[in-house]
Amino acid sequence: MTSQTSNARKADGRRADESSGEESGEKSGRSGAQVRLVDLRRSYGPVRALDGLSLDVGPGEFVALLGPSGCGKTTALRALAGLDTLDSGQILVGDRDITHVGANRRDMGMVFQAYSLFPNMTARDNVAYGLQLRRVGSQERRRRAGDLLDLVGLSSHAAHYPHQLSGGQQQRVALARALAVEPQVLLLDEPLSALDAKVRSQLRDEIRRIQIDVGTTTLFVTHDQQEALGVADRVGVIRSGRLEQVGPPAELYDRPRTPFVAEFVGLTNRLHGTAQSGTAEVLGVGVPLLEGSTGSGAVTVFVRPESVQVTPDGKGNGRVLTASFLGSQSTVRVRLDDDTTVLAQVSSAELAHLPPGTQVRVTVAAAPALATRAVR
Amino acid sequence: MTSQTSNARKADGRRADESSGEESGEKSGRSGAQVRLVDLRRSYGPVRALDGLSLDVGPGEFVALLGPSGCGKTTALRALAGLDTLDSGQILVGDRDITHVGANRRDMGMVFQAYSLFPNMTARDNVAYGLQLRRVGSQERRRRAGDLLDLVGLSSHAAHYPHQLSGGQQQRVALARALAVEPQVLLLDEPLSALDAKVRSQLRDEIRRIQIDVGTTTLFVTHDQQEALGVADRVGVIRSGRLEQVGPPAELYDRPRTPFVAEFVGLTNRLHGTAQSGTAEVLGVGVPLLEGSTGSGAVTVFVRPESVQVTPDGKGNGRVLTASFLGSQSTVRVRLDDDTTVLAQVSSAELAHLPPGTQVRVTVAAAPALATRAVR
Amino acid sequence: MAAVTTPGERRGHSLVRWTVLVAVGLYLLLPLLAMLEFSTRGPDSGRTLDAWKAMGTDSELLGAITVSLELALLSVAGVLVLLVPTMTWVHLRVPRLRRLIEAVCLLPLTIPAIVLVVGLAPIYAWINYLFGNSALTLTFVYIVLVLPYAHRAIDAGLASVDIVTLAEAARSLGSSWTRVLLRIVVPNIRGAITSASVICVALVLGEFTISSLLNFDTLQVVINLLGKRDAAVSVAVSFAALVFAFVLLLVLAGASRRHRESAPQDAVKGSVP
Amino acid sequence: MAAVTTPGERRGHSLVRWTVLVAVGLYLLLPLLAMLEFSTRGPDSGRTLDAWKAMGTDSELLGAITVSLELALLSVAGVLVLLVPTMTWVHLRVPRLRRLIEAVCLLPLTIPAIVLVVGLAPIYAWINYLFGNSALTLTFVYIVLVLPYAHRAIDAGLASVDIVTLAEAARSLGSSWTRVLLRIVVPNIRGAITSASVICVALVLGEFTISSLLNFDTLQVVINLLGKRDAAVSVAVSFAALVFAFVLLLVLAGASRRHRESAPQDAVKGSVP
Repeated sequence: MTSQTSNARKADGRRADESSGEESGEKSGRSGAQVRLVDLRRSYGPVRALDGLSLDVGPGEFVALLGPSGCGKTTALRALAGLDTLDSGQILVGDRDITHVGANRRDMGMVFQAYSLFPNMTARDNVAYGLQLRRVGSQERRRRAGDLLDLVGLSSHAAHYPHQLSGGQQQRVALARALAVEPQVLLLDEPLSALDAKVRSQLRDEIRRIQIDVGTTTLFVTHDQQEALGVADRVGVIRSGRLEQVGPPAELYDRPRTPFVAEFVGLTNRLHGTAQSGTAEVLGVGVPLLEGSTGSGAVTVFVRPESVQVTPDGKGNGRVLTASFLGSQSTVRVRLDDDTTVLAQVSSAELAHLPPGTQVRVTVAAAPALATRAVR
Repeated sequence: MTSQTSNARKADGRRADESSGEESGEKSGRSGAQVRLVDLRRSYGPVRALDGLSLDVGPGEFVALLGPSGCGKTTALRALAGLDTLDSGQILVGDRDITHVGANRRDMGMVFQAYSLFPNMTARDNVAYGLQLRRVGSQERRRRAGDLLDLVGLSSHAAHYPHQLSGGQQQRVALARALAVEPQVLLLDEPLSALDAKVRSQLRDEIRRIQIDVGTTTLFVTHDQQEALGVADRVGVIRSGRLEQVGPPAELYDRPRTPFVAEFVGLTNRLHGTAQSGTAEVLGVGVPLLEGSTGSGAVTVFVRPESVQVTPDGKGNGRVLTASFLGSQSTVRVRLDDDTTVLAQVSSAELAHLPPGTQVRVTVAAAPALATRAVR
Repeated sequence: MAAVTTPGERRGHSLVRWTVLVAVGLYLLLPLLAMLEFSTRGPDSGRTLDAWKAMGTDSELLGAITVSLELALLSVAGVLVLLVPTMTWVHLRVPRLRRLIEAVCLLPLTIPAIVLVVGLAPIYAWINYLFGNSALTLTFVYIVLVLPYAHRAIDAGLASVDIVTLAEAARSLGSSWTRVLLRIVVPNIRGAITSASVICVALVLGEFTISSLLNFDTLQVVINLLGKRDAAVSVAVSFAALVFAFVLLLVLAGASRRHRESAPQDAVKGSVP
Repeated sequence: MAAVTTPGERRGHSLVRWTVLVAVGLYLLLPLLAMLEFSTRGPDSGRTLDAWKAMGTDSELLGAITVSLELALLSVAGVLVLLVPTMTWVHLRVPRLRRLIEAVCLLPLTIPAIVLVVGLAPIYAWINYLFGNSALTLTFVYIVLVLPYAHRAIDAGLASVDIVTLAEAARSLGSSWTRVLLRIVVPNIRGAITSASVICVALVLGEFTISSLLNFDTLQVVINLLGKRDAAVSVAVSFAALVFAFVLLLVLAGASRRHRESAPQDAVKGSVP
């Protein structure tokens, strides 16, 4: 992963050269800082929002913190920004301990969920605000604000006020504003959650492109696993104030270490099986088990929809409940004879043969899966 | 499509028998009504919310109205419910013209976007409210409210107040409440838009399952194309108060008739090409053109991400901007040498070879596509 | 702000906070303390509760209390019957009239009492002719005076629940407009109705200028008369009225604090149920 | 409700709507009309503008107008300096104190003027000793009286923008708390500050009881005195003050109507840009 990251930053240098010549020297100088969160703890009354969270983020790395609401991911980000207080723990950026530094002297750029632009200022003045506080001259301010609006593709909207911008445009300006002060760390607190699905996925890719461009170390908090997987170098899954698993997207998806990760990252079916010496028999197929699985006895096996195979069969072991066309891929939900419901991914061509009510045979692929002791 | 629908309803009869024996007679009696919207018009000042919208919905059919916000889809639904007034046009349910009937005598069940449960009543009382208005006895009311809460899987929450329920649970209760009065038509006004992505897709499939069960004619308004495609028998794309195209999900996706439909339903790339006698040359590949395409000259061709092929190639015609792992499938965004940006769907295995900055060769599959006269 | 608050900083914050609170508190409480002191002044700079004891025995005073309470109840009933259906209707059916209704209801705020009285005098000549010269006819003026506060409270109530959607849901289930008002709207703005009532009662019990100038013997008028005979008793009654009003305020605060339980999160599960 | 409104139904709705409006309007306007009628009453049941002409020449009246306007300005300044930083601070840093601040600020609503005066008398003995016996010392009482309204307005202002997020954004960009207050909060609640000021001015110009009982010659007191000498002039002045207050109300309505332009929708495009 580190090699990919440094590749990315090399590519960045090149891209910057192409797009805005005179800025390039500045930009390549701006390399990301290392961030270390050490054993962060924070309680609100009886609730432990952070319960010993530790995380290292490499220079220039893009890490997503993923978890359900209330898991502590936002508290961690806000503590890093200095907007929330900690009970104990340490925050290091580069070699500097900033645990006791005020939010206005932390040198971080933050993008909030929504509506964080100053309504009384134009887009340009919003972007320039941080520079003004740093006593940058008005000519220079104007120029740099212009460059950053250009970077987010909004140079033509510099004179617009926030209420004249769409949600997606507002978040672009917020991103430009956060980057204008050339922060050591960029913090993104669910910046896409208030947007429409299509704008969301477009802006997600754009944030990633810009981050590769400028090379700032970035933390991205989200509750949406698609977003986290699609954008980050590494994803940390947080649960009840602790890090449950951290790793590159593909690793989390293919080799989840706990049932929580298996269910929270991607869609998963819970199927009954019987385990023996590293293999579980599920629907008549032997499935190799991942590290951390329960090795013997009755188990619940976590199987991805794309590992479930469904074929029409009058003597099959299930019946289609619903069939959903989703474009390039589709899904069917099947009720098995033992009353469990299974979600399977099928090609849209197969879908035509699987209308609701069809009797089908369901099997699984022999892809490695996680298993835990069966509950019932 | 009609055959699939009637299949679905046959399946329904069977399912109802299995699940709640004594109710089944009643349920199969409750077949959906035919709905006809004829040339609906409605202006708000200079804005034409409905501009001659006509639509026929078959008995028991599930039709989704899809469009961007402000396109008139909600106005159409509300006019059908009697909650908005029309300037002209006619609404027929079964053989009855209800254009001039009050909202409280239309016999429709409606589920709203959110927060429509009566906060001062329990879930059971909410579901029973419509029955109470119809002077159903209190014993019978209680029984039927219980049956419907059972149908949406919330029988254990009957005594809860709305503020004690999650968003998804509230919408389930709202669905039960709408179905309790055994309406001729079920209207769903963006019922999932306030929910989290995962709850949304679960509830979407559940709504479909229940609709197949009870067989009520259903109109579903949404701005989310995934939702519309995944749940409906037919989807109507609405733009500026008119129906742009209506058809089964796969037809809209594979054979869009206008650029608007191509771009609004599913993700689409706009690529430059040259058309001649029903074929367009795009990135060196001959792509057959769909009906309604511009047949000759410089054209813009609308190509799905899954029809774009990307392979690493040091002498290729593009460079990877961002790579997004999305689980079973992934996407890369590539900037071509002519500065257009292309989104391609790739398998997650290929993704490892396509980090940002990689030089790649981009080609397209020869799947039929829509083309329009190039703008620039 | 530091991420980990040091004890010194915490102390600093508390200091600022408490200074502000104490300053504001003193500013408002000093008059009350002065009243308490005055009403318990005995002869030879001693303390006595004579003034407080006298309160229960003065028949004129008791009569005034009765009249003021009756006035309070009538005003509450009147203002609710006037505002709740009107505002609900405007809210649901003609939202563009909301601004107008608000402006009309705020008007009395800017009309000084003396102006009202001068303008009302001729009207009260008729009213007294029609209804007799009862203090209860003050109800009409008090309803006007209470309008701004009652409007605010009910408007906030209507805004706090999505009354439009609730009404539409009830309509589509077959409910008539009357049922929508009584079964859906009223139960869900109960807190706001309580607020409006409490403010109304407090204002009516405290009103002096108009009843005095129109020569009706309401509580405050009698307190003032008493004040000329026995200042200590007058201040004691005022203090009692104030405490009563304060209790009402607490009721109001309590009413608006209801319904605070938090809703559960959607269970986040990737697995198929 | 029919889906297509028939002309008859439309007429029905308008009728209900206009009946309600006219009834409420009459209820509030009758006093005003009575005033206008009274102030232009001439000898022999004719009409005259003498009372209106007399307004500009009475030096006592002009002096009272000056004093009342000065009081209004001082009260506005005082209440803003007291409330804006305090409420901002509470909003941003100690939200759990919001209820307390609200309760404290609402208190004056329930304290009748007469009670205030009785309690204030001893305090005013000191104040007059310290600041001299100027009517401007009334500012202190007026600030208390205005608190509930000013609090409402500023609270609504702070609630209408997400001041917490804006302040956090400014802080993370390097802004000090003072700058947050002056550069971020104040410009974004300008409408609310205008409302608070206008209500404050209207209330000060209309206040009678306290200034009368404390023997200060403010506008309403002089109007009342005039009324005993020449009722017509008194009513004319009242009417003028009322119109002035009404204009202020319109300013308030206008201020709260700003920033109403609609934001554009996100371009809905499936194509890659």
